[in-house]
Amino acid sequence: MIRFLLNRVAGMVVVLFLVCLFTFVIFFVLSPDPAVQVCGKNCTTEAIDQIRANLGLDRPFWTQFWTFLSGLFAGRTYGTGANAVECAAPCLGYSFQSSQPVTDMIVQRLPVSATVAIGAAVLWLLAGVTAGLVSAVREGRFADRFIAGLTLTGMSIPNYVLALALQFLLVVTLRWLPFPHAVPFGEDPVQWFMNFLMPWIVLAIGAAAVYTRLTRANVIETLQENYVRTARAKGLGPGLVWRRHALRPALTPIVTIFGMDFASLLGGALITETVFGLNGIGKLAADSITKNDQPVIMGVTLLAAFLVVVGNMVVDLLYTAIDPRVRVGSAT
Amino acid sequence: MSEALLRVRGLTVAFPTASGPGEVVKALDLDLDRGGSLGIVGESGSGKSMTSLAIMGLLPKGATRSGSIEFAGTELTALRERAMRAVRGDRIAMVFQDPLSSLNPYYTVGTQIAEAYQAHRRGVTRRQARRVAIAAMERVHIEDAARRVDHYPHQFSGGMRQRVMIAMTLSMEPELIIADEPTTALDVTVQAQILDLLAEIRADTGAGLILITHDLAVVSEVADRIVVMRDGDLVESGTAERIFTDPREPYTRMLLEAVPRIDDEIGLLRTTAGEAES
Amino acid sequence: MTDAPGTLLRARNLVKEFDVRGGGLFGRSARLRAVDDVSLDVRRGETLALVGESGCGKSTTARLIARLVDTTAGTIEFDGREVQALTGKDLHAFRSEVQVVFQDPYSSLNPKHTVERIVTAPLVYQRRPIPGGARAYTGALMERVGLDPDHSTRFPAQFSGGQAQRIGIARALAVAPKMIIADEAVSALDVSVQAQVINLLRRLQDEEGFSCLFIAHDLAVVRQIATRVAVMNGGRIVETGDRDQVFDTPKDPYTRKLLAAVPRIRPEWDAARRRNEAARRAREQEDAQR
Amino acid sequence: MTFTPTELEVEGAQGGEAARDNAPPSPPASGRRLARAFLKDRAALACSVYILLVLLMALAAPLIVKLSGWGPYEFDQSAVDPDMAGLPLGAAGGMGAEHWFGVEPGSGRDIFARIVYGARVSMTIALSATVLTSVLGVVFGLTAGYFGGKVDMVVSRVMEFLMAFPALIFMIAVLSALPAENRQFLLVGVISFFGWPYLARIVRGQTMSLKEREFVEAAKASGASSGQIIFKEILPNLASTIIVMTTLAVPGYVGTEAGLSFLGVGVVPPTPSWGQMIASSVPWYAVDPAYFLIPGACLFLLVLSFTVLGDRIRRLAETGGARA
Repeated sequence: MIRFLLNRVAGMVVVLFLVCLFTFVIFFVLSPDPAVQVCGKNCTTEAIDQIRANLGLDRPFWTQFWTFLSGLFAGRTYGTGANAVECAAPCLGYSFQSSQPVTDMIVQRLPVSATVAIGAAVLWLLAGVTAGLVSAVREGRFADRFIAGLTLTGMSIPNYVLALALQFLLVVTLRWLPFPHAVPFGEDPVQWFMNFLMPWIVLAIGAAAVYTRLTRANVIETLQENYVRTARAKGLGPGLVWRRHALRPALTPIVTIFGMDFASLLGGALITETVFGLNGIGKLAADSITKNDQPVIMGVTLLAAFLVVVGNMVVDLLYTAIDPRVRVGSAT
Repeated sequence: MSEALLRVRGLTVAFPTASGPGEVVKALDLDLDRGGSLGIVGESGSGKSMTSLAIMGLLPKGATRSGSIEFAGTELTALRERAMRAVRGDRIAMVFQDPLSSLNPYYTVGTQIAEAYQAHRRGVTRRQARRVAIAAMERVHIEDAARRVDHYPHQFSGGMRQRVMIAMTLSMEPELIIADEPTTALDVTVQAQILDLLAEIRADTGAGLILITHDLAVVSEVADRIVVMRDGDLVESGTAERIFTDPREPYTRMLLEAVPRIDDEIGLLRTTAGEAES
Repeated sequence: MTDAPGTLLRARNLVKEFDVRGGGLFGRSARLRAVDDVSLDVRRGETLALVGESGCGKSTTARLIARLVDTTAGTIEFDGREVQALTGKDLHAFRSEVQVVFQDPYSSLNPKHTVERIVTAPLVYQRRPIPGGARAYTGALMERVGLDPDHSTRFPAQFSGGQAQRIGIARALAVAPKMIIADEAVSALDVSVQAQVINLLRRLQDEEGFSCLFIAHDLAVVRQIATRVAVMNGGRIVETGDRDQVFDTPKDPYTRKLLAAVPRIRPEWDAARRRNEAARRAREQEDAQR
Repeated sequence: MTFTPTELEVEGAQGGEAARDNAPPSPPASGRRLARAFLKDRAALACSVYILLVLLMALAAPLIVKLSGWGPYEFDQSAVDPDMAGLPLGAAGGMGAEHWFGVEPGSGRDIFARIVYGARVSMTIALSATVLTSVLGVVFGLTAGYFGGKVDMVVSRVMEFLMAFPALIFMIAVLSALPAENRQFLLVGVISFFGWPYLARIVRGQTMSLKEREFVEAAKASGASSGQIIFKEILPNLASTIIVMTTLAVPGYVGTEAGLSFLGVGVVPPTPSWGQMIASSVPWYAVDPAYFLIPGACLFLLVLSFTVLGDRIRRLAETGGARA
C-alpha cells in the first residue's frame, strides 16, 4: 500500500517535472525574445540588456530552468541591489503587461473558476447519472432512445455555439435571465445564481451526455454479471440487488473519470469564461494569449497540468479505497 | 420418505428469435423425491442450465417459460415474484459453475453469506447474521472461518470460493440445492473434495440435490436418478444404475461409450453413429 | 549420457522463471519459477503425455519445447540439434518439424482468415511452395482430418468446436511435422466430439508416424492416448514411466492422489452394461434373421 | 470545452469488451449485410448525406462561389448600413438573392462564400489530423501492445504524459508561442500530437488481449516473424475498432479546430474557418443573430453527423459480431 503510494507520487513528480521543462522550452526558447516585449516600443539596446539581466535571460538554458524551478519552490529575486524584487514561492514570474506577480493574478481568479467548475460538476453528475440510470432501466424503450438522441446532441454541440445560442434565447429574446455580470454571492444570491446558471449549463451539457452513456453502459453490463444472478438466487429483493450488487460496481469507474474531468475544469474553462465574461482563470489565459503575455500563459498551463496530475492521483487513491481487489492483495 | 419434493411437467423454455420462438427446453418432465439426488446430464447446448434457471425463476430477459413446476406441493409457476423470492435462497438454493464471477468482488464473503440470511429471517441483527456466516463456513471446512469471513472473494482459491458458494446456500438450510456444473472449473483433486462435501451435506441436512453436469463419471458417483438431455429434449431418464447398466436410447449408449475410462480397456472410443473414425 | 536410439526430443534441466513485478520505481520484484528443473525425452513415434493440475507448469514446458518462449536455463535437443541456438533458416526448418495444436479451437484460429489461409499459413510463413496450389492442398488436408474440402473458403466461426479443432490439426499436418505438441487439444470439447478427435489423432499418428507430446489434465483421456506418462506438480516432474506402470502401480504419492481423485463409473455397472449390450445385439441379430 | 478524451474512453472500453467476449467468435460481418442494415437506418443515411454535402462543398468551393457570385474575401459595402455601425441591410442579416446567407456586419463579406471556404479549411484540418492521429495511434499502439516490456513502458509513459496535459490550454499555449506562418500545418501537427494517445491506448489494449489468443502463438509456431504477426494476424482483427475510433475522432477534431480558431490561435484571418466566423460574431449576436447562427448550425450539424455515424457504425460492428 505504502509502496503503491510512493510509486504514484514518484510518477507524479516525474510528470510534473517534464511538464515544467516542456513548457519552459516552448516559452523561453521557441518564442520571440521576451525582453523586447517587456521593454515595449522606443527601446534602447541597453535597456533590453538591462531587462535581460534582470530576468536572467543572459544565462545558459539549464541555469535559467533551474532558477525557474527553484522559484516555484523557494521563491526568487529579480534584479540586484536597490532594484531587486522579491518574488515569494511559488513564484511564476511577473506579467509582462501589468507587472503583477502571476501567482497573485491566478489566486485572485481561482474563486470564480472554482464556482464555475463546482456548479457545472454537480449539474452534470446529477443529470448524467440520473439519465444513464433511467436509460439502463428502460433499455430499448422510448425513454432510452429519447435520452440517446439527447446525448448525441449534447455531445455534438460546441459549447461556444451553445453559449451564444443560450444567451440569444434566454437573455436577448426571452429576457428570462439578466445579461451576465459579476455579482458577489453575499450581495444578491439570486442574481449570483442567475449569473452563473448559463455557464454551468453550457459546461455541464457535453459532460452530462458522456456520463449518461457511461452510466448506461456500465449498469447494463453489471446487471449481466454472474454475481447479480447469485444475488437474485439468494432471494434478495430488487432494491438490494440494485443498490448493493449493481450500482456500486457500475458507478465506481465513474468516480475515476469524474475526478479527472473536474480537475481539468478547475484549471479554467477558457471558452465559457470568455463568452460569458467571467473573470476566472480561463479568461485570464485567453486574455494573455491575445496580449502574448507569456509568463501568465505559462503559469496557467502549469497550474492546469498540476491540477490534472494531482486529480489523477487522488482518483487512483480513491479507486484503491473503493475496490477491494486493488486494496487487498490476494492472499495465497 | 418417498414424498415428492419436485415435480416438473412439460417444462418448456423459449427465446424469441428472428424465425419465431426458439425452444431451448422442450416439454421436460423431472421428478425428485425429498432427500433424493437427480443428475441432469447433457453436452453443451442441451438446455440443462436453462432448466435449472427456469426452476429458480431466474431466466434471462426475453425468455418464456411454460409447463408446471411443483415444489413441495406448491406450484412455482403460479407464484408472484414476491412469493418466489421467499422460496429462492431459503428453500431452493443454487451453486453456480464459476465461483469467482458468481461472487461480488466488492464485498467480503461474510457479507455475501449473511445478506441471504438477513433477507429471509426478519429481525436478525448483523452480529447474528455474521455468526451464521461463520458457522456456515466452518461447516464447509474452511479453516479459520472467524478470520476468513472478512476476506474478499479474490483472496480465496478456486476450490475455497466454491466452498463459500456452498456455505451461502447452507446458511438457509434449503430443502433443495441445485448445483450447475459446480466442479467444472476446478482441478480434479479439488473436484473430489467438493463432491465429497456435497454428499456430506446431503447426508447431514437431508436436502435434495439436482446436479447439472456434462461429466457422466461425476454424475454416476453422486446421483440416484439421472436425466439425459440433448438439444432441449429429454432423451432418457431413470435410476442411475439402470441408465449406466442398461441404457435404452442410442444417444445415451453413444455418450457412455465415448467417455474415456481410467480403469477400462483401451481402444477405439465409440462416437456418434456414422461419424465414427475409419 | 548417451542418446537412446530413436530419441527425437531430449530436454534437460529446463527452468523457466517469470518476473512478477509490482512495477514502478518502488515495485517489489519477485520471480515465479513456473518450470523447475524438468527433463524429459520423447522417442520417435511415441506419445508422451504430460499431466498435471492447473498451474503445474505443463503448458509452459510445452511452450519452451516449441520455442514459443525462451528458457531461463536448460537445454532442448531436437533431432540432434540444440533448439535454443537455431536461427533463420534452421529455425524455419524446426518450425516445420514441430507443430502445435492448441486448447481452444476458436482462439487458435484467426477469426478473420479463411480455412485455406489458416491451413497454408505455416508454408507461407516459411516461404515454402505449396504443392499443387493452395486450394488443392487445403482440400486434401481437410479430407484427411474429416472435413468437407468444399468449405475451404469459410471462416472459423462457421464451424463447430470439433470441426474447428480439426482445422487446427490440418494446419499442424500441413508441414508434415516430426512431432506434434497437443496442448490440452481435446479439453474444451464435448465428450462425444472429444472421442472423435482422440480417434483422429491416433489414426493420423499411425499413418504419419509423428511423435506427440500430449499435454492434458484429464487422466482418463491421457490413458487412452499415451505411450508414456510424465506427471507434473509445482513445476517439477514427479514421476515418469510407461503408461500402465504409472496408472497401475504409481510410485509418487502425488500421482496416487491424482489417480484416486478421478471420478469413475462403477466397473460393475460397466460390466453389466456390456453384458446387456451384447444380449441386445444378439437379440437384434435374431430379429434380423427372422 | 468538453474535450473528447472521456468520450473516447467510453467507446474504447466498450470496444474492448466486445473484442474480448469471443465465445464463440462470429464470422466477419459480411460487407453486403452491413451495407443493407446501414441503408435501412435513416438517421445514419441523413448524416452521411450531410457529410458528403459538406465534403463536396469543400472540394468544389471555387466553382460554387462562382455560381453564388461573391468570393470569400470580397467586401460589399452596399450590403451594410454605415449609419448603423455596419449592420447588414435587410432582414435576417441581409439574406436574399444577392447574398444567400447574408453578409458579415461591418465588412459586408458574403457569409455563404465564407461558409463554403470555411468548410474547406475545417475539413482539411480535421481529416488530416484524423489520418495522422490514426497512423500514429495504430503504429504506437500495436508496437507497445505486441512487444510489451521496455517498449511498452516507454510508449505508455509518453502517452500518460501527453494525456496528463490539459490538452486545450496546452495547444493554445503552444500555438500562441509558435510563429503564425503555416498555421494550418501547425494545427494539424499540434492536434495530432496530443490526440494519438487516445487511439493508441485502445489499440494497445486490444493488441495485448489479441496477443494472448492462441492464433498468435500458432503463427509464431508456424514461423511467422513479428512483423508478419502484427500486420497479417493482429491488424485485421483491429479493423473495425480502428474504423469506429477514427469516425468518432473526426467530430472531435472538427470541434477542436473550430475551438482553437474561436480562441484566436487557429486559422489566421482573413482565411475563413467556421470557428473563427463564430468568434467574430460574438460582439454582434444580439443584433445580428444570423451571423452566428449560420456557422454555428453548420458546425453543430457536421459534428452531430459524424458522431451519429460513428455511433451507428460501432453498433453495426457490434451486432454484426453478436449475430454469429
